Formats: sequence, C-alpha cells, structure tokens
Amino acid sequence: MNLKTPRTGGLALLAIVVAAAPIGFTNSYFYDVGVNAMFNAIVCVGLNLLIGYAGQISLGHAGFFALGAYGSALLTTMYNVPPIGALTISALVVGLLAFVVGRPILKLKGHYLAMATLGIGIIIHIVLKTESKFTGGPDGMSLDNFKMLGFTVMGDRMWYWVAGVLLILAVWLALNLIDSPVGRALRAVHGSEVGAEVVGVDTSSYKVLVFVVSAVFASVVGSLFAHKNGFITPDIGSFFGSVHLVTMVVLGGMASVFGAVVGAVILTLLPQVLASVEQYEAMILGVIMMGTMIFMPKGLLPSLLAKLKSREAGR
Amino acid sequence: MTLLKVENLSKEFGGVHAVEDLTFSVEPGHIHSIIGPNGAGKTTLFNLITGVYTPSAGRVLFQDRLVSGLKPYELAAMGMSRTFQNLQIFFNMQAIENVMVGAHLHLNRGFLSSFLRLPAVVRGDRECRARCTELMEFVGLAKYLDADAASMPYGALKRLEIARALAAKPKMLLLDEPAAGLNATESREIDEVIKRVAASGITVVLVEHDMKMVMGISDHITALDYGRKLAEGTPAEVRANPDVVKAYLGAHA
Amino acid sequence: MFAAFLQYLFSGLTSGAIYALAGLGFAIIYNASHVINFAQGEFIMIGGMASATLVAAGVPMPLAIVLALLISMAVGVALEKFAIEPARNADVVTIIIITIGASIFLRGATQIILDKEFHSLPAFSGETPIGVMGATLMPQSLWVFAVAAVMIVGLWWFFNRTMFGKAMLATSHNRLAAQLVGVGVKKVLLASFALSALLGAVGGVVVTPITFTNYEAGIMLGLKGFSAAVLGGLGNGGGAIIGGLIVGIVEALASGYLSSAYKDAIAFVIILFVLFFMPNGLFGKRGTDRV
Amino acid sequence: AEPIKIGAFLSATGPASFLGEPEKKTLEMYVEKMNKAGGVMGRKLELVVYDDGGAGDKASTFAKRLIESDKVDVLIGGSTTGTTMAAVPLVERAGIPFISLAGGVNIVEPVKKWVFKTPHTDRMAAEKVFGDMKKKGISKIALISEDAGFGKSGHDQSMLVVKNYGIEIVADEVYSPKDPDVTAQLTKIKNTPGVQAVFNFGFGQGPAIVTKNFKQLGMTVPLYQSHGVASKDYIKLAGEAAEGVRLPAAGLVVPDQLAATDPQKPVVTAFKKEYEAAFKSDVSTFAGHAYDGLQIFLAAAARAGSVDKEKVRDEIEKTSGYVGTGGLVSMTATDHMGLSLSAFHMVEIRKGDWVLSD
Amino acid sequence: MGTLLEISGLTSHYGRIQALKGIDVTVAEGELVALVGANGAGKTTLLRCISGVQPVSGGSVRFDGADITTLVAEKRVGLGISQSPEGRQVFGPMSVEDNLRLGAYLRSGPEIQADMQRMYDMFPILYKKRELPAGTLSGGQQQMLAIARALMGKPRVLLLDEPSMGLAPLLVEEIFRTIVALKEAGTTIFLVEQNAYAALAIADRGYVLETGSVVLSDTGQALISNEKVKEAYLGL
Ligand SMILES: Nc1ncnc2c1ncn2[C@@H]1O[C@H](COP(=O)(O)OP(=O)(O)OP(=O)(O)O)[C@@H](O)[C@H]1O
Ligand SMILES: Nc1ncnc2c1ncn2[C@@H]1O[C@H](COP(=O)(O)OP(=O)(O)OP(=O)(O)O)[C@@H](O)[C@H]1O
Ligand SMILES: [Mg+2]
Ligand SMILES: [Mg+2]
Repeated sequence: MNLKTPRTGGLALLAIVVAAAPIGFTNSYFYDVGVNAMFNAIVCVGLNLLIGYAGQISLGHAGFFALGAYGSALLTTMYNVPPIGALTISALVVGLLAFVVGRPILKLKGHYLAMATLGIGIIIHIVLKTESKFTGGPDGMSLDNFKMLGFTVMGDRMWYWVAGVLLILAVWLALNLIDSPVGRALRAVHGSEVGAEVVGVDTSSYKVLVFVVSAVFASVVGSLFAHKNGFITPDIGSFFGSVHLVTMVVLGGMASVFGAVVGAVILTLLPQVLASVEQYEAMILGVIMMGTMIFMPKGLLPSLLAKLKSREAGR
Repeated sequence: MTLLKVENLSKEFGGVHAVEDLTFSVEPGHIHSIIGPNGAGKTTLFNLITGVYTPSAGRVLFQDRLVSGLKPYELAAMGMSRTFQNLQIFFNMQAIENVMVGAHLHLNRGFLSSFLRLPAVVRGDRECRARCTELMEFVGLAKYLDADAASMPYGALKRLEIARALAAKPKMLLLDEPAAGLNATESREIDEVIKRVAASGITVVLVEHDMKMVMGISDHITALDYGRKLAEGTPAEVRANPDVVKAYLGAHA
Repeated sequence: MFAAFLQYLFSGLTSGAIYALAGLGFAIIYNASHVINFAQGEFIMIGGMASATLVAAGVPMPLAIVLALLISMAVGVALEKFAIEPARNADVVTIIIITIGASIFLRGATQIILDKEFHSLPAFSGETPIGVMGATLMPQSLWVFAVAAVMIVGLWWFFNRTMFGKAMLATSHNRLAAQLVGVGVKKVLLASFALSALLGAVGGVVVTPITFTNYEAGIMLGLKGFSAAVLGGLGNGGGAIIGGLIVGIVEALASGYLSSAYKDAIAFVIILFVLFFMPNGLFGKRGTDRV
Repeated sequence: AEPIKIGAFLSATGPASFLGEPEKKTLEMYVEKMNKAGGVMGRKLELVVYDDGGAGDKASTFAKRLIESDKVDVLIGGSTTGTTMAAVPLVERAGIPFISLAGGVNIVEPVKKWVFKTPHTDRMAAEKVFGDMKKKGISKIALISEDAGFGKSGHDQSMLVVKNYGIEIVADEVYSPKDPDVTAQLTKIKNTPGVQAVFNFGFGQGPAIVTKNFKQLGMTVPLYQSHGVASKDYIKLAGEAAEGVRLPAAGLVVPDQLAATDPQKPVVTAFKKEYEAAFKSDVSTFAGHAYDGLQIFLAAAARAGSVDKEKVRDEIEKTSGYVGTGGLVSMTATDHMGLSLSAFHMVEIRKGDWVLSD
Repeated sequence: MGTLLEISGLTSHYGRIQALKGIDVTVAEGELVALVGANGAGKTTLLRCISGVQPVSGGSVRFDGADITTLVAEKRVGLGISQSPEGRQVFGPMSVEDNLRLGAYLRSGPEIQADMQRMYDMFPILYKKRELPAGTLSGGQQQMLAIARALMGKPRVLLLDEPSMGLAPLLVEEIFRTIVALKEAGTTIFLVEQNAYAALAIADRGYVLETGSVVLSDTGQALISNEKVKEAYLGL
C-alpha cells in the first residue's frame, strides 16, 4: 500500500486523528463537539461531491438533514419503528424526494440553481415549523436513544466512536467515487456539460444521482444527530444551516474530500472557541471567513497542500 | 449503405436561417469535408447532427436510424463523437483525465461499483489510462501527459479534443476546425492523424478553412453558403466550381 | 369582496415594492461581476439603522438620511477594497463566501457600534391612510413605489445609455477583454459596490418607517431581494422590480385566500415553478455561449 | 473559597435577542453588584454566559459545555422554549438545577426533576386575556400569531384554553417575524363576520406592524397583545397606533401604579430603577425573568448552605413566597414555576404609556 | 523611425512554469513585425505581457521611450496599445454594436461613429448583425468582431493574436490586405500568426519563438527562405 496516495495515506491520517483526538478530551463536552464536527464533516463530504466535484450548488441541504432528523423522530416516537428502520426509511424518502425535485431543478444553472435549492430548503423548514401536530412546531420535539440489536448508543463517548467510524467510511466511499469513471464524469460535468455529453456522459442523470447521494448523506446524519441530541428544533433545517454547510465545503476546499472534512471541523469548532469573546464573535467569525477566502481562495486544504508542494519542489 | 443522411434539415434562430433545407449524405470510411464562408452554418450543422440543437425542420439519420431529437450522449453511445470550434475542455482536470472521460462509455460506470471500488473498476481504469496515453501520443501531445488542461496552449487543446473524441471509439468523428491555431507544419501532422483515423475505419466529417488540408485529404466535399448547399463533389470538382470560388475560395486557392 | 381583493393587492404591492428595492441592489453588482452579494441586505440595514440612530440623536431628518447614505456607500467601498478586490481572481463561489463573511461581520459590527434594538423613522408624509375603493394604503408605500420607479429608470439609463454602465456589463461578461479595451476594472468594481450600497441604503431609509429596522433586518430583506432578482432574471433591473412585486403579491394573496402559514412556501413554489419553465427567470437573457 | 459558578446560555443574538439581550445584561449587572457587596455565603459569584443565537442545537452544546467543562453549579437560560427544551435531556441526565427563562408550558408540564422556570407561561397569558375578554362580554375573536417559537406556542396554548372561557376563535391567521406588512391577514380578519376582538401573539417588531396595520385598516374592535410586547420598545415602534391596546403584563412595567399594599411594589420599583440607571434603556419583563431566576437560585443555595446540586434542587423546589418581578413564586414538587394567574395584570396603553387596568 | 515598442529581457511565469525566458524584441514606429512559433512557444503570453494582463517576472517593456512594465492594462490602452486577443473574447451577451463601441471606450468625439461605419464597411456581416448578441455570431464572425474592436481603439501599436484563425480563405486574404493597409496608414503592428507564410510575406521583420526564447530574427523575406523556418513553420 502506498501511503502517499490520498486514499490510503489520507485515510490512515484521518483514522489516526480520529483515534488520537480524545487524548486531549477532558470531559464529555469535548466528545460532543467532536461528534458534531464529524457529523458535519460527513454531510460536507457528501455535499462536496455535488458542489466541489459536479459543480452544482445547493443551498437547501440543511433541509434534507432536517428531514432525516424529523423522519427518525416521528417514526420512532409515533409509530414505534426501530431507530435503524426509521433511519433507513427517512433516507429512502429523502432520496426519493431529492430524485423527484432534482430532475427539474438541476436543469438550472448557477445562481438560479442556488435559488431553487434554497426554495426547497425553505419550504421544508416552513412545513416542519408549521405542522406542529407532528413536529412540535418551532419549540421542537424529543426522541429516544439509538437502539439497535439490543444495543443502545448512548453518551458522547460512544457516539464519538460511531461518528468516527462513519466518517472514515464516508470519506472512503467518496474517495473511491471520485477516483472512478463516475467521479471523472462528475468533474467533467463541472468542466463542460456539452463536452461531457458528446462523449456519452448522461449529464442530467449524473447530476441527479449525485444530488440524491448527497441528500441521503445529509439525511442519515440528520437521523443520527437527532438521536444523539435527543431533541430537535426546526432551525436545524433553516436557510442558515444550508449556508453554513456550503461555507464549510468552500472554506475547506472544493473538490477535495479531506478539504470538506477540514472545513467542517474548523467551522464547528470556531463558534466554540469564539464563544468566550462574546459579542465580538460575529465580527471575528466574519473576518476569519473573509481572510481565509482572500488568502486561500481554493480553500484551506488545497491551498496549503499547494504551498507545501511548491516548497518541496523549490528545494 | 450510407452512414449519415441529412434530409431537408433546417435550423432557424429568430429569423436567421443558419441551416436551410439541407440534404446530403456521408459514406462510411470517407473523409467528408464541409466547407463554406464564415456563418455558412457549418457549426450549426454539426450541432444539429450531434444533438446539441434540435432541428427546426428535417431529419437526420445515422446508420439508417432516425436520430434527430436524441440527446448527444445517446448519439455518442451510437458511435458519434466530435470536437468543438469553441473549445469544450474540462479545465478543472488534467489533460489525460480529459481523454479518459472520452472513454466513459467503455468503462464500468455503475455508481455502486465505483463507490466500493470493485477490482473490475480499478482494472478498467488502469487499462483506460494506458490507452489514453497512447491516444495523446498519437495526436502529438506526448509532452502534456502530466499537464493540467488549464495550463496548455491553445493549439494543444485542439489536439486534446481530438484525443478525447477518439477515446470514445466512434464510428463517425466530426471535427470542427481541427487545424485552427496550428501552423502549416503542425497542420500537416493533423492531416496524418486524420488520415490514420480514417484508415482505421472511422468515418470523418471535417469542417476546416485550411484548404490545403481539405483538398489534400477529403474523399468528398460539401460546400455551404447561407445554410444551403452550394456545391458537392470530389475536391477537384468543388475547387473548380465557380460559385465556390466566388463565395469562398477566392482566386488564389 | 373587491375591497378585500384590493387590500390584498395593496398589501402585496407594499411588501413587493420593498422586496423589489432590495432586489435592485443585487442587479448592479451582478452586472459588474456576476457575483451575488450576500451582504446586500446589510447595506439596506445600515441605511435604515444609521438614519434612525442619527434622527434619534437629534440630527434633522434630511441630513440624517444623507449621512446614512454616505456611511453605507463608504461601507460598500471598503468592502470592495479590502475584501473583494484582493480576491479578484478567485471563483465566483469563493467570492460569494466572502460576501457571506462580510454580512456576518457587518451585522456583528452594527450590533456593537449601535445596538440590538428596533428602530423606526417617522413616515415622510404622515400616517394618514389613503382610502381607495374601500381599501387603504399608507403614504409611505407611495414613497417606496416612487423610489423604486426612479431607481429603475436611473438604472436603465445607466446600463443602456452610458459608456460607464456598458463598461460595467462588459467587465462582468469578460474581464480580460474589458481590460484590453481600456476599462479600469478595479474602478468599475469599486463603483458597482458604492452604487449598490447607495441603492440599498436608499431602500433601507424609505422602508424603515414601514418595517422598522434592527441589526438583523438585512437578512430577510436580502433573502427576499435575492428571490426577487432571480425570479425577474439576474442583472435585469426591471425584472427585479417585477420579481419583487410578484413575490409580495403572491404572499398577500396567499395569506388572503389560502393560508397565511404557508404564504412564504407558496411564494417559493411559484418561483420554482417559474424557473422550471423559464430557467433564466422572467426577463433574464438566455445564455449566448456557443460551442 | 471557590466561587459559585452560574452558567447561562441565552439568545443574545438572533431572532430572540429581544429576550436574550436584557436577560444577559441583568445577570451580568447583578453578579457584579453582588460581588462588590462581598458575594454570597462568603463566596464570589462567577458568571459564564454563552450566546446560542436562538438555535436549539447550539443551546444543547453550550449547556453541555457549561455542565462538563465550566463545571457550573446551576444553569440559567434558554431564552426560548426551543433552546430550553433542547437542553432538557442532558440536564436531566447530568442532574443539575436548571432555571429556564422561557414561557412554554411544556417546560414544566410534565414536571421534570431538575427543570424550573420563572416567567409566566404562554397559557397563563392567554388565560388572562381571555378572562378579560369574557368580562367584557366578548365571545368571538380572531387570533393572529407569529409563526416563530413564541407566537406559535402561544397560538397552540390559546387554542387549548379558549373554550374554558366560552370564547370562539373565528379567524386564525399567521405572519412571519420579518413580514413588512400584514394587512392581508388583518383584512381577512376584518371581513370575518362577528369578530369582536383581535388577539395577537408575538414579540419583536411584528406586533408593532400588526398594530400599525390594524389602525391603517380602520379596525375598531379591541386589540389585545400578549405579554411579548411588554416593553417600551413596542410603544415606541407602534406609536399612536398603540393607543388602547390591552395586554397582560407583570407588575414590573407599572411599578408606580401598583397598590401601595402590593408586596411586589418595592421589588419591582427597585429593579426598574437599577436596571434603567445601569443601561439607560427601558426595563422589560424579560430582564425581570433573569433577575428572578438568579434570586431564586441564590436563595435556595443560601438555604441549602452549599451548592450541592441535589440539595439546591430540593431547596428551589421549596421556594415559597418569593416576591419577584414576575409575581409571587411558590413552587412545589408538582409545580416548578410557582406563579399564579394573579401575577399578571391587565394593562392598557394610553398616551404612550402603560396604564394598569385590572 | 524611432523604436516604439522595446522589450528587453522579459520573463514571465505561470506559477512555477516559466513561459518566457528573457525575450528581446523591438518594434519600430510604423513597422510591421511578425512573430511565429509552435504551439506553446509563448506567443500569446508575450502579447499579454505587453498589454499588461499577464504578470511580468523580470525584464522590461518600454513604449515610446517610457517604461510601462508596471503600468495597469487600461493605461496602456490609453497610450495606444490595442490587442485583438486569442480566442476572440467578445462580450457575448452584448450587441455587436456595443462590442465595437466599447473598443473605443477611452476615446470620445464624433469620429467614433465614422470609425464604426468603417468597420461595418470592412466587415459587412457585422453591420447586418449589429443588434444581435455577439455570442450568437459564428466563430469567424466573432474573429472579425475582435479585430474590428481592437481597431476601434485607434491604436498606435496593434497587437494581433492569430487574427486569421477560423476565417474563410477569402477573408484571410482580406485580413492580410487590411493589415498592410493599416501599416501603410502608419499603424505599428505586432502580428502573431500561425499562417506564418502569409505573415512573414507582408512583415518588415520577423521573430521566431521557441519555448519561451527568441531563436531567430531577420527580415520577413529572409525568414521565409530560411530552411529551418520552412521546415518547422511553413510546412514546406
Ligand atoms: N444561437 C444562435 N442565435 C442566433 N444566431 C445564430 C445562433 N447560432 C448560429 N447563429 C447564426 O447562424 C449562422 C451560422 O452560424 P455557424 O456558427 O453555423 O457558422 P459556421 O459556418 O460555423 O461559421 P464559421 O466558419 O465562422 O465558424 C451565423 O450567421 C450565426 O450568426
Ligand atoms: N494559464 C496557464 N497556466 C499555466 N501554464 C500556461 C498557462 N497558459 C499558458 N501556459 C504555458 O505557457 C506556455 C506558453 O503558452 P502560450 O499560450 O503563450 O503559447 P502560444 O505560443 O500562444 O501557443 P498557441 O500557438 O497554441 O496559441 C505553454 O507552455 C503553456 O503550457
Ligand atoms: Mg463554425
Ligand atoms: Mg497563443
């Protein structure tokens, strides 16, 4: 195995980081933040397939995340579906929804696509807020622990390892995909749709498929997140949530699987770090976002790697 | 048997008749050139044949099947592939990856098997890379094997599109001004490439303003003007046609 | 029931004109750079907040308004100079994230420099409702309509009749070529931010007597403005106006005849529906790229 | 000695900053004040505040941080019902006294071992209003509410209790917190036959817009607002249109008008004075919720003689006869709020000021 | 005839790749100088450096005696340097007429209208299509527009990057005739062409560029008869 390829080397590094991070964790709050970071990372890895690789923006993915969360909450509390079943059913429904709306929506380009996905996300958010009989409305609803095969995932530590394994799995899947004919086709869609079409790439189907895949990633994580927190409110599906996800992807590095992970981790930790500066939090966060993008326009990871490479080559 | 039949084809853009009532056919194995003044409708014709545009009227038959209305990727699957006058390079990818996308139809492209990186996918990819390397060498891009497409000069990109189109293993290859941006010596290299492609049994439809190339390698030429057919025949016949000389070639050619 | 219908229409026109004003600001920066400026709502907010704070501090209203417009323009210029210009070669998405960062920053700064409270401005021509066939309209709404109308005419003139306006368009379509014909693209970008900040602030000032304002007021206006601009067709000022009015009227009619809980959702459904059939909005230019 | 650590997570920014901001200011002011006076039980107070921006998931993480990392002795906060409820599961697991500043009934119904709250519930506000309407012989009303947390919960509670007062809701409309105009909804209400009064549930600028539009349409039936507007800002924004609007509010907004015998009078007068002197802005009832939360905790800690969580919890539950800004608080094992309907007063807006009108 | 454009020791990089390795080129006032070279030799890069849209990493560009190495692009246009770029680069969604008018962006006065008319006379198809978006033109028509747009700047030195690309044979002749006419009218011209034979035939002098360096320079006629040039660029 060549540790220098992104797949094996990067995966190994990621596994080491996930395994070693808890050394610095002094209590379960750290685990909690770690889980949130990894959950976001998984969503972003999926979203990056859509945004970074296929070049299609989405400002509605928090909606899919929220649907996964509420799907699990509803099915487990009202219909007594076992959590894993609820997660699966929610993911299927979200996938189906993404498939149905994806066809017409993904014909749109650029800002028009951004508008349409934003619309989908907002509509989902409104439904979750309004149908309080099912969702508890803006005040939210609670749900139970994640139980499977007589085993209960409980406590931040356990969730940490579950999230860690899932993150590595997600990264592995994403790396596989992009380094395959399908991945190349996706990137070709980004480069030139006609160019891809005339050599046999069914661009609209690929766009829809990757949209569905990224939505399912979001939904599954949404379900798990709901169980982990035990309580959810509709604002997990708000427009800001979607913008936040896209920001993670772009900040970390579009078209870079590990970049998405880095972006998600940083933007999850940042508010925690900045919480102590109180009212200056927003200003500092804004400055960091602007500064990163100005000085590393390709995103953190790709820009840093490029710098490293040129230094190596310079020697 | 004819490979491609264009029947009474028309395309109109808000009053502009880019192609009008055009009929011609392409024989298999031929190098068939389309010439005509700027704005004669050559590129539009290519776009109609390859499904980028849908015709306003008329029809296109490929291998005796009605194909007007089909999507470009469906036509590609039937064996049609092309290059563009306005480059359609994947600038976000490496040169060799551009070519490998060309081979898309001949690879394992299931979502699931790609996700799981099944051995078959890996093997197919390795073979594909080797073949695409050969193709790049074939079109004269040996020195760009490791290059990012975004860093290549114009002339090289034109060749890259040819390599990509060839990677699709087409039955018919449509080239839109492959020699644009190449000097005379480089054009002669492309002559060679096209001749060898044709010799391998691929039918070539060529749009080109380099008359040395067109007259030198074509089996058959159709000349257009204002979207209509102006003349047709062997290079010698077309070159001698006074209408063509007047509208297109000028006295010197 | 005609009076009710008319009232819904007035309600929709009032909201719609506000959305339209917000949408116009997007058109300018889009026309100069193809960037959607997510901080556009903040220009509106700054216009409203600055004028309201100044008026509260005893500055005469006309002077307060002028100062507020200048402040907002200064913010727009600073944003371009320090955040957009240094990233000029970056992707559109990267620049969009920069504008998102800027909007977060501006909200944070406003909240510290000014406050978190709601503010209002006195209505320009009093608060006596104008009755029309059983329905009523506030005089301030007329101000909003008038300002929107003036702006749209001004923008049309700017982009169609002045060389500088054309240079701006040219810059967005092809930066390299614009440079090669002698357009100072830096100046153009700076001007576009100054101008859209000005437009935003004007909007902020005229709508504040109706909607009030606080440091977060820009979020909703930005979002609705973006919707209006996209629905109308990006870069088309008239489109943004019509888009804004449609969104406003759909919301009002939906509240009136269907369900006020779902009025926003219904507006978005309509937008989606329009985009399915007109992928470049109502009046957007179709792509002209040929292959 | 070790300081007593008070942890708070509040919505100091975001859509509920209307609530969180004064709450935060109040806590900071009183902690500082008490420390100047030498602290409590010989120990200094230490306040740790986080801003959850009104988001449930952030609130839950910050609550965890306060409990696990900052190791606070008590949790105050959750400016909204959503942020409160998001923290409840982990508070119950961790076992730490938690005093919420939000209005939702479901915070204390059913009773949760560790969770208390200081504000009146939305339901009480609704009941107070419906009681007032009943007195005036009103039986058919229109409800209009904001579709965010506060308004939505108020709406749902209103629907639950309205029948007890023999009142029928004949029109039920909703608006979004940032809608620039709600005349459409109000027109629908206006054209609904038989409406004798309109009741609006919301906070922030929405109710002010409702009030202005109400006036614009020339509607003449009584307009009731909820306790969400019990802040001078509302009167400022709505201007003259607010004349005659009635709402339920704590004594805090009308300290001078309270009867001299009212036990609340000295408490609220002092609080109002201190707050307004410190911040040069009008006091709101939300500030009072935070004040009450802090006092209830400190009193319980003093009675327990320590900050042992279990003991403090028990003492909070035994709070009895505490006179707060929100009213008289007497908690029990089955009532973790301890306020009665009498804590609310009906006030009416006249000449730009509150007038007690029970 | 004084030197109008003087390039000395010019280097330029794309990232770490050096595209120009110390170029020395001079163009005298009123001269027509041709530059030929294979794909990737650096011709386009050199023109971009002269116009100021490509960063220079070393050496200098002097125009009319003044050092303009660090001058911003629009100022150079103001001095009289116009370029018709490779790949046409028209303003696609804008009308043909607006494209032409923008060519004269830094000029003002009534003669602009007359100049525009001259362009329409030279390329009648542009007149026919003047109200249509430039992006809908055919490739060759766009090439005409790009050349005409550069001419609208009334430049002192005109930089042409492969002006004959994509043009029909008749028009190629026309373009070369136009270039000669412009030169005769006093415009200095720096011409990059793949149609090396035609370019050298009308050029006063020519340079041959290979992988970022000038390897030959001589009069146009001398280069045409140079064996190496014949073999590498003229396809003879
Ligand atoms: N999308 C379009 N909208 C409007 N007119 C168009 C469009 N596409 C092509 N045309 C017009 O149709 C005519 C034919 O164009 P086409 O590109 O096919 O010419 P061509 O023969 O390829 O020319 P060239 O040799 O210059 O490439 C031109 O006059 C062009 O302006
Ligand atoms: N954007 C870029 N990034 C990196 N390298 C580039 C870039 N553009 C050009 N190059 C490199 O610079 C060198 C010179 O390219 P240039 O475009 O100037 O060549 P040219 O002589 O104009 O070629 P052509 O005849 O094909 O137009 C080439 O080696 C090319 O690979
Ligand atoms: Mg063509
Ligand atoms: Mg070149």
